[in-house]
Amino acid sequence: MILEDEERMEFIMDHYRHPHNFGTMENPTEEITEYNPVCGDAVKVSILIKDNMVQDIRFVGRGCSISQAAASILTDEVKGKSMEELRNMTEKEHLDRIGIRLGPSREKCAILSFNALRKMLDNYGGE
Amino acid sequence: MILEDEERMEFIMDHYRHPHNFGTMENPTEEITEYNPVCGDAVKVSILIKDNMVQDIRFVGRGCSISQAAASILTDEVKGKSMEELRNMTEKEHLDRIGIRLGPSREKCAILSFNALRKMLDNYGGE
Amino acid sequence: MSRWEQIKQDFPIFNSSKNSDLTYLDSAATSQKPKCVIDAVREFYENYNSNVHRGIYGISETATDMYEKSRENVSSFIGSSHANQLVFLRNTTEALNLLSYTMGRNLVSGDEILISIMEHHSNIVPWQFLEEKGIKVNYTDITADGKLDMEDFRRKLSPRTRIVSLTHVSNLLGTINPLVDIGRMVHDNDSIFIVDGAQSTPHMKVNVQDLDCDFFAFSGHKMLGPSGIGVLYGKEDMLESMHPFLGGGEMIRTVTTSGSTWNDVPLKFEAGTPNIEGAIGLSAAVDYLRGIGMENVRNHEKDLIEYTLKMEEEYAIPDMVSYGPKNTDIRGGVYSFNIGEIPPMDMDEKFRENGVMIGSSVHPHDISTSLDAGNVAVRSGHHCAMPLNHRLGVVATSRASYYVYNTREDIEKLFDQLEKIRKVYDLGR
Amino acid sequence: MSRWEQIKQDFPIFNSSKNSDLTYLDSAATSQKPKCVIDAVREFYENYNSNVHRGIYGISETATDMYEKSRENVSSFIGSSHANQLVFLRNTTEALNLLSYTMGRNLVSGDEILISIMEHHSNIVPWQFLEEKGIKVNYTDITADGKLDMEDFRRKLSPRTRIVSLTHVSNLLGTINPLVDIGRMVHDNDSIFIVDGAQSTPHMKVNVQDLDCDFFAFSGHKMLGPSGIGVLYGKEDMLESMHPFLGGGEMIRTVTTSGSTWNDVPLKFEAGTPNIEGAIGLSAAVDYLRGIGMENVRNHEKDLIEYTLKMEEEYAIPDMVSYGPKNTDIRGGVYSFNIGEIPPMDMDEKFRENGVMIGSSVHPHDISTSLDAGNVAVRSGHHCAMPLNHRLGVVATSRASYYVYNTREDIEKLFDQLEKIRKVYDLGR
Ligand SMILES: Cc1ncc(COP(=O)(O)O)c(C=O)c1O
Ligand SMILES: Cc1ncc(COP(=O)(O)O)c(C=O)c1O
Repeated sequence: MILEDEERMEFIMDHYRHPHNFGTMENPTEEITEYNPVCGDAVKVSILIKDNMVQDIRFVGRGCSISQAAASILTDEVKGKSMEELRNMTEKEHLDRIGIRLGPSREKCAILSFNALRKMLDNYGGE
Repeated sequence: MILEDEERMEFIMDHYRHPHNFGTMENPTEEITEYNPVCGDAVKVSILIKDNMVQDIRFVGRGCSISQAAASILTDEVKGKSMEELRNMTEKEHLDRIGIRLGPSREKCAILSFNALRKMLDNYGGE
Repeated sequence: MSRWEQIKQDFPIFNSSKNSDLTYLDSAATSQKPKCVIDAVREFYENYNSNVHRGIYGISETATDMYEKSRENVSSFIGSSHANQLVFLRNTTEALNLLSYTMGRNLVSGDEILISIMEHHSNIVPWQFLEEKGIKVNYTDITADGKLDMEDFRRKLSPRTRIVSLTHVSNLLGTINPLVDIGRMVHDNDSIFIVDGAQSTPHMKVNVQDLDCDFFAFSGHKMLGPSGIGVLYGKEDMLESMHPFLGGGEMIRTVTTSGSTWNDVPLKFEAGTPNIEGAIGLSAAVDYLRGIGMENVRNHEKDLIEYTLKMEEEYAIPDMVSYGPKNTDIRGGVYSFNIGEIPPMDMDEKFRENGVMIGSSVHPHDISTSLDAGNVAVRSGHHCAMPLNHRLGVVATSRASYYVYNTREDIEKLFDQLEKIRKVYDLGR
Repeated sequence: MSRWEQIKQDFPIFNSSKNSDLTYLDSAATSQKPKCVIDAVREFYENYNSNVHRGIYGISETATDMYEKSRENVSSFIGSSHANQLVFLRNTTEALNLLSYTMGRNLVSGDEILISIMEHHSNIVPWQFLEEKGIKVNYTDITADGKLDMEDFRRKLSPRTRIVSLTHVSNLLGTINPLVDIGRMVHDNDSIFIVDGAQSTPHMKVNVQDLDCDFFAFSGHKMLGPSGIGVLYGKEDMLESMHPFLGGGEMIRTVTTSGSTWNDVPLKFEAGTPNIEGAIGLSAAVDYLRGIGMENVRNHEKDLIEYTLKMEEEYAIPDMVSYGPKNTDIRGGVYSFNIGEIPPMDMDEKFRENGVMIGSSVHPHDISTSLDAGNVAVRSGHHCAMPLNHRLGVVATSRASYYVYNTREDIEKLFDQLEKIRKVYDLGR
C-alpha cells in the first residue's frame, strides 16, 4: 500500500473516523456478516430493497481502516442504485473508488464489504 | 578421479589386464563375495590362513578397472602377512596403495575388496 | 562505525537503490542474506553446477564434495556428533511433517502427543493430521508472563505421551524455553523429544547434544541462508529405525519390481535432487555467523530487546500492550505488540451491539502499512500461531524482530513512528 | 558463430576458469544455468528478499508479487488454464510422493496402480510404498526397440486400475511416449492419469490440456532453473478435493486446538516458507526458453540425436551397443550406451566359473572417468531406473544427454574419445 497520496489517505481516514451509513436496520431485505478470521476484519451489511432499488443500506463492523472505510464508501455508492446497476459493479471499480494503491494483503481488507454485497445479491431472488 | 598421473594409471591398467592372485581355491579358511548391486562391481576373495599367517589369497571378480585392480593390489599386499598386521591395515593405506586420486564414487569401487577382507577377519575366530 | 553497523554493510539489500533506507524488523519471518551467501550460490552456478552423488566426472565430484562438506559444517554448527545425523530438507515445516508421517506410523489410537499453545502452525497441524487415527494432541498452556506453564506440562505428560514436540524459542513471544530440564522429564517418561529450532538456531548457540533432543528442525532462510533449504537433525539410531518418508532417486539402495531397499542415513531421507546451492549457501551463512560468534549474536539481540522494553516505557504510547517475558535472560529478539484491543473473531458481542469496535485501537494491518510508509518493515497478523493469539485474547499483533544487522537506531525509529501513528489513528471514541 | 554457439555463451560455466573446455553431456541429470537465471536469483536477494504472502510492507509485497507472477509464467508455459493449478514443491520426486500420500488415502486393498518398467525410481518407489496396504503396482513392459509395449499396457489396464502414472520421456532410452492416446484410454477406464514430465518439459513444447492429464510433475533444475524448485500441476477440482500433504504455515485458513481448515489451492499444498528465489529463478529460465522457442529446442536436440546415431555407425566402435528407439521422431536427446556386456548382478554364473568377466567390455564407470580426463562429462550408472536396466540385461550404462548449449562438435568429441578408450581397455580376452 502506497501512502504517498496524502490527500487520498485523508479521505480514507475521514471515512474511517466518521463512517457513512453506519448502523443496523429493523427489517432488512437481506443481511450478511462477512469476516476474515485471519485478521479479524468484519462487516455486517444490511440492505433494504424496494421496487428493484436500494432504498437503504447500512453497516457495522470492526477491523482496520481500509476494511471499514471501504464499507463506508461502498454503501454511499450503492444507495439508490437499481439491482441491475448493482449486478454490473465490478471489484475493480470498487477498488478504484478507494483510490489508493493496495498491496495484495490489504486488498483482502478492501473487498470484504464488496463480497458481502455480492453474496446478498446472490441470495436475493427478486420481489 | 584424476588421470593426470599416466604412469600410475598404467600401473592400474596393468593390474586390471593381468590381475595377480587371480582364481579360486579348494579349501579356503574363509571365503566371501562382496558386491555393489548399484554398479555390478563384484569380488569373491578366498583366503588360506595357517599359523596365524596368510598362506594364500585369491580373488575372482568382475567390474570396473578400479575394483579389479584394487583387489589385485590388495591380495599382493596381504600375502604372507600375520593376522595382527592385517587387522592394523587401514582403508586409507589401501587407497594410498592404489595411488591415484579417486572421487567419492570411485572410492566405493576401490574399497570393495578391502571390505571383503575386513569381513573375513571378523568371521575368522582364530585357529 | 560500530561493529554492528559494519556488519550491516555486508548485506547488499541495505544499499539497494530499490529500497531507500530500509529498516528491516522482520527477521523472524525471514532474514536478509549477506554478500558471502549470495556469492556462494552464484559461484556454484558459475563453476561447479551439476547433480550430486551419482556423477563420476570432475564438477559433479566437486559438487558432491561441496554438498557433503556443507552438511558437515552445519552439523558441527549445532553440535551434532556426526554429519550423517543431518537431513537436508526444504524447511522446518517439512522436517516436522517428515516426523509426523514416519513416527505417526508407529502410533496407535489412544497415544498422545504433547505440544504447547505457543507453537507455530508447523508444529501443530502435522500432529493434528494424526488425530484421525485416534491419537490425541495435548497443548501445554502458558503463564501470564508468556512462559511455558511447567505445572500444566507435568500434568499433561502422561504414560500415553509418545512424543513431545516443543519450540525452542517462540516466534511471537520471544520466550526461550527451558528445554534441557524439559528434555530430561520427557526422556524419563520414555517419550520422544522433538525440538522446533527455527527461532533458536539463527540467534543463539545451539547444541543438540546438550539439549539431548531426539530430533531438531530448523530453516536456512531464517539464519542468513537461502530459502528452500532446511534441516532435520535426528539421532542416528532413530533415523536408521524409521521408515523412509519420500521415495525416489538416491534414497534407495536397490529397486526391483518386487520391492526396494533403502540407502544409509541421511540419504535415505533425501529423495530426488536436493537443493544443492541451498545447502552450499546455508553453509556459507553458518561460516558467517561463526565469524561473528553466536554468543555475540545473542548478546546483541538481548541488548536490542532490553532497549526495546526501555523505549516502550519511555514513550508510553497510550493503550500500547506488548507480549512475552520481561526477563531478557529468557527472551529472544522478538517484540510483539498492539495498540488497543484487537479481539479474536468470537468475541463479537460488542460488535453486534454498537458497531465499529475500534475505540482507541489501531489495527495491526494499519500499523504495518503506516510503518511501511516510513520504510520500517514489521509483520502484522497471526504469525502462524493462531492458537497462541487466541490464548492472548487477540486476533493479531504487530511484531518487530531483530537480527545482526539491526541497531538501537532502528528501535528508536520504530517508536518514533508508532507515536505518530497512534496520533493519526486516535479516534477518541 | 552459430545460433547454438551463441546460446552457449549465455552460460557462465563454459567460461569458468575452473573448468577448461567443459563438454557437458549430463543435462538429463541437471542442466546448466544461463546468466539471466543466476542474475534473477541474485537480484532478488539484493533488492526484494523477504517472506511471501504474509507481509504488508513494500518488499514483501513485491516478493509475493514476483513469486505469484512466477507461478503464472510457469503455468502458461505448460499450457495450464489457470495458475492456481500449479503447486511449487522441491522437485518431481516430491510431487509424485505428494500424489502417492494423498491419493493413496483413497485406495483400498486390491486396487491397482499401473506404471511402466521404464520409470525413474521417483515414479516407482512412492507407489511401492502403497503395497503394504494391499495395493498392487503393475509394470508395463517395453518392446525390443525401447517403446512402451502398448499391447501389454492394454492388458494390464484393468477395472481395478485406479491410477496410471507414466513418464513422458524416458531418462535412459530417450523414448517419447504417446501420451495423448494413452490418456484417452486411461480416462475411458476411469483411472487417474499422472505424467512424470521431468524429461519432457525442458526439451519440448508441453501442453497439459492437450495431454489431458490429471497431474503433471517436473523439476526446475533440469530446465535451466535452480535446484530445490519443482512443480506439480493438477486439475483444479482434483487439487481441491484432495487431502493436504504437508501441514503448517500458509496452507491453513484457521488453526484451533480443536481442528484446522485449509487455504485455497494451490497454497493448501505449500506449507511453510517456499523456495522463493527458486520460483523466481525458474520463471527466468522459462522466459529464456521461450525466447529460444521450444520447437527450436526440440529440433536442435533431434538434430543432435540424429547426428549421434550417425556417428555411432561411422565410428563403429567394436562391441558398442546403444539403447532406445532409432526413430528420432519419438526420441529425445538422450543416448545411453555400453561397450561390451555389463550384465546385472544376478547373471553371475559365468563370474563363478572363471573369474573376471570383463572380456572386451569397458565398465561404464571406466568410461565416465576416462571421458572426464578429456573434459567430457557423461553420467554412468543405473540412472535411477534399476528395473529398466535389469530389463535391458545390464547393471549400468553410460549416458550422454543434450541441451541447448550442446553442438555437433560435442558429439564428435565424445566419439573420438570413446574410440581411444575402447583401445586402452581392450583386453582381448
Ligand atoms: C523421468 C524422471 N523422473 C523423475 C526424475 C526425478 O527428478 P528430481 O530428482 O528432480 O526429483 C528424473 C530426474 O532425475 C527423471 O529423469
Ligand atoms: C517457531 C517456528 N517454527 C516453524 C517455522 C516454520 O518455518 P518454515 O516456514 O521455514 O518451515 C517458523 C517460521 O515461520 C517458526 O518461527
